Amino acid sequence: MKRLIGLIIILTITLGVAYYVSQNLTPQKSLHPLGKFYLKNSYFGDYSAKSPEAVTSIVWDYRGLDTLFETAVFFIAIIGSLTLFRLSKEQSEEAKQGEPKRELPEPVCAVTKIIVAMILAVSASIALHGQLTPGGGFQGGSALAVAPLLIIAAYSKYALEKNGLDKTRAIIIRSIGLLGIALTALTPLLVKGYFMQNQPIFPGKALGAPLGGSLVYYNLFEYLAVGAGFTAVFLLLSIPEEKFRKFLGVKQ
Amino acid sequence: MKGVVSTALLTFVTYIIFTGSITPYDLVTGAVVAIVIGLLVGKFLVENDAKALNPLRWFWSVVYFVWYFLVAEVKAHLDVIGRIITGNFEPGIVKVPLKVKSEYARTLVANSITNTPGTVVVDVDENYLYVNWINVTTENPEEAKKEICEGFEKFAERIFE
Amino acid sequence: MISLLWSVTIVSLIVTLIISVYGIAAKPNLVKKLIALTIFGDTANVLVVLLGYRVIYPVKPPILPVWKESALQSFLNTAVDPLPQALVLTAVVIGMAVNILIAFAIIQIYRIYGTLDVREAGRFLPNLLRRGE
Amino acid sequence: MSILLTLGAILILTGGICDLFGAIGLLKFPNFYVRLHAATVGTIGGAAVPLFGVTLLALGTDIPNKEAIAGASLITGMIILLVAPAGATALAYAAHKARIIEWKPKTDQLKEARK
Repeated sequence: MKRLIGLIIILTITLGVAYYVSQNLTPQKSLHPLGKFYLKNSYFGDYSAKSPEAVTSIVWDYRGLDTLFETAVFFIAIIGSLTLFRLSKEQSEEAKQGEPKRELPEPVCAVTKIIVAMILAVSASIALHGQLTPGGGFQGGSALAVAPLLIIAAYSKYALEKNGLDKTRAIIIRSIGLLGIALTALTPLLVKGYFMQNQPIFPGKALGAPLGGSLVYYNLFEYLAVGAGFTAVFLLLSIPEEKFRKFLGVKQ
Repeated sequence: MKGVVSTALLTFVTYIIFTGSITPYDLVTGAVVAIVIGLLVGKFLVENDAKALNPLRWFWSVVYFVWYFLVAEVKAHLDVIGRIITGNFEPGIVKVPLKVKSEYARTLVANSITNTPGTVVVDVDENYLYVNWINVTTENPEEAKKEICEGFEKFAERIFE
Repeated sequence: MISLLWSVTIVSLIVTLIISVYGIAAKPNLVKKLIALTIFGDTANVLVVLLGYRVIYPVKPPILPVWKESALQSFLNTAVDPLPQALVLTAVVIGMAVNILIAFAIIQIYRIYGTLDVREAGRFLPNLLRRGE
Repeated sequence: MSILLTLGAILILTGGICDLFGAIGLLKFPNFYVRLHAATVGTIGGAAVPLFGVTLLALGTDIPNKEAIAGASLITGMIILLVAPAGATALAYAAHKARIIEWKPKTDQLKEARK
């Protein structure tokens, strides 16, 4: 009852303030001029990214430097997490010791196998159509990271490591993705463009669909980088707690 | 190289349906993605390519899908909704013998049982499914099988065995 | 009526912001602080997306439906502002990166010191640091 | 055209009704194992069927990019159809293995087999 009183007070204050505010508040009906510029120019016009999706064209073209530094922040955060959980060489070898086993019943494991293939396809579709539909590199990469998570849940992390996807490889794939982003950003300098320039250096249209110039490459590399980064984090988090306590020398 | 073609086909179909358009761009990227995924995970998914690509099996799975949704699901839903209203149930876990041997066939039977409300598979071992049943009418495994998964196993045999 | 609903949306978002700031400041448990922080970040993002919304009917996403010059005018009349969405996309990624880092730090604090309560940690942490451990 | 629209709308309505009964069942049933059945009504009848309904409904209208909406909801429905039983089985298996749920079943042949 005591908690309900607080809730009721908050609700009445909220509704009262909202009613008071609503008397001289007009909901916004028009576009801001800057938004209008982006909507007009993302596909047509002189300053064009040749992408029908205005949000992706802003993220990777008009405000590309913001996004480049955002990716850098994400990269540094993951490196920081890995540093917090760092292990010596012998310890990381010991963390890999263990047998992949099927703890869950048979149907769960069989379904996991099929779902992993389907999720990989769906995530690739999200990432590669970032310039046409909602979605893009980050969203696709997040969907990609679900696949290793499912395998960890159904078969344990040792199954992933036995088949060649361990933490080091994940970091390598992640670095390849970041390197790809950097190379795509630097390519225009070779043909006397400026840094992160999009049109007319990259082809705007190919195979019957608008590519958005460099957007499709950025999306592809961001997809790899984000997916592999999340995979590294999940692999670290799935080290058994007893092993980690032993490495740290903590007794509890 | 086993399993690559059929996994790539599954991936390609998923990709194209999810994308919802068939411009050349979609077809090319879909094919590349499908081949990469097929090479990566194909060997874990499919044991026998000829079996997986047999059109007769695909025909039976479509028939099964339609039958399952129009008959089995509707019956089970009405039954459980009736039990929710009346509050008349007697839960228990019964043993159901299983004839089919291959992994996917057993998975299909188990998933079909779980997907119909009123029955949930709790565990699977070599010869038996252990089914949590909302209204236990019989404790004899053979009779329980007749009531729970009469139709499923026949189709599973035709599709996967 | 529509302006009442609009102002209820905005005011309730601001109230959520205030409550989550209270949660960050007042809850002693580190995990609860993290949860309050994520609520704070998400609410701020929704507020920013709301800045670009248009209260008209029909309202459409900022994606050009047909790739023809003739479709541009109706697109401009119905589409929402894409700029806040793009900025929020950046903010979401950065917020998530920060959350990952904080979550890892919390896990490590729990493993080493065996507590998540900042009051308890505050009692023995200075001593530990003074001894140079 | 309008046949698809009507059929889709009917499927979505069915989903709403199934969700309602599933929620009532979750409140009314006494323990975890019985509630699991009510949850199945919510996932299959209340999530997969309306998604198939959205597929038909999107194909029946003339909005731009209708194939993308239809395809995405169809694939999501299929994934739910595959994942929901796996999740239910995993939950039931874990609950039975941990033996934390008190219930009085009519018969528990798994417990006898695991002895």
